[in-house]
Amino acid sequence: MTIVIDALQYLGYVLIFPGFLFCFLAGMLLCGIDRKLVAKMQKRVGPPILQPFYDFFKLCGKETIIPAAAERNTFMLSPLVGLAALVVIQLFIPVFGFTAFSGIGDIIVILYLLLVPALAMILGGAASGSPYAGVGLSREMVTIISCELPLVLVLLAVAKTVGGAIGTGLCFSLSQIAEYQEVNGSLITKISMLPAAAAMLLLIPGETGSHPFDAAEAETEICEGLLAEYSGAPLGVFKLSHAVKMLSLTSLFVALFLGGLGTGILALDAVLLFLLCALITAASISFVHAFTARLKIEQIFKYYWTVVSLLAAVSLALAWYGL
Amino acid sequence: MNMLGNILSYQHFPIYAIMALFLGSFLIAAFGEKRSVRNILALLSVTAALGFILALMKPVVFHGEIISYWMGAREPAGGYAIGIALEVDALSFFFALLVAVAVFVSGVYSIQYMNRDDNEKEYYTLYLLLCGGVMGMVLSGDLFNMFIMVEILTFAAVALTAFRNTVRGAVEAAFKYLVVGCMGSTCILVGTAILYAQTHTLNLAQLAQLAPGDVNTATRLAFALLFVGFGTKAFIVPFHPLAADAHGAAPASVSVIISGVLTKSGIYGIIRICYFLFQSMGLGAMQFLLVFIGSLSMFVCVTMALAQHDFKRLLAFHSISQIGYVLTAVGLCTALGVSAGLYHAINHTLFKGLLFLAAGAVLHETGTTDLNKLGGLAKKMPHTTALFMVGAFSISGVPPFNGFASKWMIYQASYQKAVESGNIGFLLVTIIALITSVLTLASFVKVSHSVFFGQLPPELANVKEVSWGMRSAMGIFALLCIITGLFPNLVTAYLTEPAAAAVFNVKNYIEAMGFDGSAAVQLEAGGFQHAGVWDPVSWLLVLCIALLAITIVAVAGKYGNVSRCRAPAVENKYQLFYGGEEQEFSQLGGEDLFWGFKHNWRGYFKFMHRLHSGVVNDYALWAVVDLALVTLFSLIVL
Amino acid sequence: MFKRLIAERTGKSPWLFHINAGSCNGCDIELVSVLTPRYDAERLGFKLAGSPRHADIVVVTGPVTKQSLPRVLRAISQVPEPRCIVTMGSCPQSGNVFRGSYSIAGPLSKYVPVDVDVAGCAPKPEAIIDGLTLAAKILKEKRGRMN
Amino acid sequence: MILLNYIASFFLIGLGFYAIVTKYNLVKTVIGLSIADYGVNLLLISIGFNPGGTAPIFTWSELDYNSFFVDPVPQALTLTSIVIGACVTAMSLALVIKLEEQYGTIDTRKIRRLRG
Amino acid sequence: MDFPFMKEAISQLFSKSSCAMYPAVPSQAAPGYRGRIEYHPELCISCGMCERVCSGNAITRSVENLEDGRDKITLTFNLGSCTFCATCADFCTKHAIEFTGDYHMVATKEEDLLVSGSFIKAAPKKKAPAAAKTEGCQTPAGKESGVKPRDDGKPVNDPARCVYCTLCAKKCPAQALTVDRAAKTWTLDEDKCVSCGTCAQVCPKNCIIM
Repeated sequence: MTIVIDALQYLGYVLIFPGFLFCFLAGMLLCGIDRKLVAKMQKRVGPPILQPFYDFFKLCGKETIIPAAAERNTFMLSPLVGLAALVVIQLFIPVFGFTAFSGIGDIIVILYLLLVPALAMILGGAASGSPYAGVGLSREMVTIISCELPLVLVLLAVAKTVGGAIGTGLCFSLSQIAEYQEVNGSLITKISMLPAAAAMLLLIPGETGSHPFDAAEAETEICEGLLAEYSGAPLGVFKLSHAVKMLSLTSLFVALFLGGLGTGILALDAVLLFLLCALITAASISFVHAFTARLKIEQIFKYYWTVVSLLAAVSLALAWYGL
Repeated sequence: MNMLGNILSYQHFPIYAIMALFLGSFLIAAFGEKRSVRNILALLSVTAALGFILALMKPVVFHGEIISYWMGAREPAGGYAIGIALEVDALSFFFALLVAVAVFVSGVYSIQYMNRDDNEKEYYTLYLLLCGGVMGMVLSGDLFNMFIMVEILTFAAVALTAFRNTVRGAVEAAFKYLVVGCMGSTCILVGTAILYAQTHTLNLAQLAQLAPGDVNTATRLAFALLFVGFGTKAFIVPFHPLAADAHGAAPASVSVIISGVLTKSGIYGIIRICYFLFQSMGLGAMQFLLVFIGSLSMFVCVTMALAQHDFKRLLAFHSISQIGYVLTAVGLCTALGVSAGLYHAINHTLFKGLLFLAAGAVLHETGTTDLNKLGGLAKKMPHTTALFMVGAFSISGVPPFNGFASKWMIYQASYQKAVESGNIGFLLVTIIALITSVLTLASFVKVSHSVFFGQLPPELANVKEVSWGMRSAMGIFALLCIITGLFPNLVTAYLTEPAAAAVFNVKNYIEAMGFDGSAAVQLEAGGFQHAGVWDPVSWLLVLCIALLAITIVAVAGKYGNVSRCRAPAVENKYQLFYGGEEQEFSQLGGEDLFWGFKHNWRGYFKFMHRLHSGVVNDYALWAVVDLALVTLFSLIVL
Repeated sequence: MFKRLIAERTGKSPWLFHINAGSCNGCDIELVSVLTPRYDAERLGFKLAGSPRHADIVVVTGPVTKQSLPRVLRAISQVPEPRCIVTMGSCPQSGNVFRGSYSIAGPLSKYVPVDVDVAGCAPKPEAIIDGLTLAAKILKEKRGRMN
Repeated sequence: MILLNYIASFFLIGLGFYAIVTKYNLVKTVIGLSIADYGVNLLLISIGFNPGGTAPIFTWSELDYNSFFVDPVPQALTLTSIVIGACVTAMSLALVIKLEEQYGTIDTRKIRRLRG
Repeated sequence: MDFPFMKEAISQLFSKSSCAMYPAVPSQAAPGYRGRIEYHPELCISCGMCERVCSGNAITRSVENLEDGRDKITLTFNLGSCTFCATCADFCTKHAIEFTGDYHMVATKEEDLLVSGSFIKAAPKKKAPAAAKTEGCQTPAGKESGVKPRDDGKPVNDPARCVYCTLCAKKCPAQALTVDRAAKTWTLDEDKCVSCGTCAQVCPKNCIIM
């Protein structure tokens, strides 16, 4: 009997909170808030906050054209796999004190899982056979490489800080990091973590492929690159994935640096998480979007491997010497 | 009856396994004129080898026994080992298992892969000779025997590299390999001779017993020579160009053996000399050597691979990059590190074997491995594509495939080491390993785009899927990739941890052969604890549930509102969007990808391109310089 | 439920694909100005898409020259259903000052059914917004008919 | 005497490696390999040499603690090594012939289709 | 790195948008905007000038002969072909064509973009029956008119057909012609005239003879 209840509970985690439904609603809302804020900063009115929902439902109603040159199964399946991987990431990330699945993954798993949605998109695009997708794939991969170094440095810095504090040397477990912050307050209050947090903020738009770093999906030059041949529902799923990715990365930020703010009540925590995510989205994605022009791909690479990596490395060095 | 029982005792199985392969080789040379006879003989010998090795699992792994076997029952006399010995501890068994599995699968694959070549008889003769050489090398308990086996496998590998001598550069590659390989072999022999002069024995166990008391200039020199010698076999930097040349030219089934197994025998040799023979020389300094060369191999080769546009050459560079992972992890000298390194060795054999077989399948059907000429094969060869993707995901460390599990352990091991020793160098190793991993992913994205996805060139319109035999060989590897990825705990518990324990238990190794092991330096192996958690089965379950839920919603939400081209002629609607132009063939070549990355590193890539000049003298010079540096290092630092 | 949700939302997020069929760029600039802060068509859900596969509304400007005609038709056929075709400015509707030229294949309505014409040379952004909202309405009807 | 052997053997090995590194002629490369091999053979045989020892040919009954003979093991090693050396030479010369056929030259600087 | 609009981005977040909010808030076209054509048939004299100067061929004129001998003349302006250059309005002596500020020229059918108007032209006076009979411009000038061409090659006006549209005066490169619309006079300054024939060419009624 208890097994059934447990199974149902876990199913609930996967499907409702913090799984699929939460990802869908919160991600889309974040995306809407982002679009609204960017519009505001550009002195526009902007779309309604629910606009991403409209877009998604509209796309679901459209015809899905599979080009004759495409490999059908990969083309159709990869959006779903990418979305599923994102939902799973969200399950790993603790919501303050609460973690749905603490026992099956840690920071490095998340580091790799973050590759999966991008990979799904790359494979889907490659399977479409479009030359635009080829260019997009190349750029997307370079963007991933660019973000990888600073992200690794940030995660190692956090692992060292928490590990050093709880006495295991290093700590890759996200739930332990969350627990540590529950007891000792947010990591962002530490001096050594400030550059890391800043680096992470700069990383979020790159990882999500948001504006100045969206060379891979440049709609004006390479016809949205990887997505050039997608239409209808699969495209909608990709748009949803993009929204959920924003949620995942921002809530990863919350989990890494802003833990310990939780109230202990799950519903309140969820709302708080969402609000913090929206705040981080505003600060990192929307704000940068509003006043920058799209970077060239080699500029993205240079930027991430110099400025952002340097920030993260400073943080790691500070953490290393126990500051 | 008793005699039969004696013959079938597992004590004899190691030599049976070696003999099965050599005997198969000789029998094919003698009677292999007919194809059926040849195939049956080859299959029998590889199956027998696999069977004998698997049968050793029970005593060696479960009972922790160390099998010592004296050829001709010539036990040591007067405290000195005169006879030739085989000694199988968990480490040897581990590598032998790798060899047996890879040889078996590659043998199955060969039967249909090689059916368009002539001189098949010679192929199988050399192939089994190569396999026997590797098997003999990892099971041998005698340093000179190891040298003999190394020579056998080098010759067989060189001959097989040049086997398709009409392939562009095959003979050239074979010659380069022969020259540098023989320099390496010479180094091993000189090292062996010097050790013999010092200790008057060639038995590994006895060498391990005697070496600790006797660390002088000569043994240091011997260490350097042996290290470089086995290094050439493992193709670690600076010998990586040879690997690239040889793999590119050799038939795919041979590349599997060269990359999956031959390089591992080099790693085996390095583990034996570092951890067994010379462990008293101070592992701390040796650690630096191993980790430095490992990280260098890891990084240099992955960047070289990014610049390649030949499928097999690219895989070859990746193979050395992965060997770099193994070497780095093994060099960390912790239980976790060695275990992780060995785990990665298994995985490398499996996924690189799979990838080479997929490359071979592509070559078999299309006749080329040039990434700029291929594309869109996913529509023609769906199974090969799926199997290739499994391999590509594994090598790039995408969860839940096996590459992830072992890389995860390697990261933890190196970072743990960094934290524990306070040495920031190991931190750098962790970072390099992580970056290498993502660069690996990048180059496999490149391969998958320019071979299997993208557009189908018009001249490849008649390509067909490869035969069942080849697909099933790949399937075995793919299945093993998934299994080792999904059950890392089983793999570590039954394969890598016993082997890692064997690495740290030199005393047992010496005593099993009947020598006094009390002088051996006992390393602190210790247990290890994972700093994070990784449970692939639950993860996969969660992913499946999520995927299922999404799929159900998708199907309910008219995801299937699909229209696709049914008519043979492609209507406008189903053509690709080309800014309005009519669809034409415009596949993005493999070379042109990742410009943004290469542009920033153009100086580095130019430098590397100049360095890999293709002139055999340069490679020989690298070997000599490497030898000089390692010698200097071992004389000064160790 | 999904069907209704989809049908309701279709009109609220029309994405545009803009084809220049030999235009003088006047209309193109006006179309861009519709997306500027001053007019901000995004608040009505309009967005410029990069590929016809993403689009709902195809906006054609220019007199449809003989060179561009097959390309225009191909791009339009690649837009998934339901789709809506809007001609912008006088050129695609009649040829305008280029009418009768040796290189003109227009008007567009000879080849594909055009849903909305926005007259003007070039149309005022407000007129474009009018036209696009009308197109969005037609789109919604078309979607409703698909069910 | 023995020291001279050691010096000579290492000199030969060095000479062989030097030839491999500096000579651009394939045949000279092969010769370099052979020279290095002879050096190793000389080293091996010198290691086993005991001044004044007899040939190591005994039956069990003849063998006692006073027998003084040169070490037989390095001799066995040397024999093996000579065989291997012959193999190397044969194999590499075969490859040189093939290379000459395919490239029309035996200059190593021109045999570099595989590079980068 | 320099981000010139960073401050603006923040300050605009808290300021009102500069958006025109068009469909909700109706907007007027700027004065002088040339929008939808308004045609006043009651003013039109069917001189045909507009049709001739229209670069987009947007104006068509159709004539319907009524039973009582009068003609019903219909001018149709196709907004879908118009460049809104307003040359027709400029040339219209009667101000029968007007460009309004209405920019809502959106249609789902092509007919919605047509502006047309018709009027009934009174039967021509008996004084010049020939002109009435040869309605339109087909007849070569001067053949049946009462005026004879001058010997020196300078233009002559046929007052019977002239509508005093002043086009000839506008086009005359030497400014030798003076036309008074109100007084219905047509005078030629013979000293200035260069006998180029532009006036005869541009005359919509073909009433200038050379």
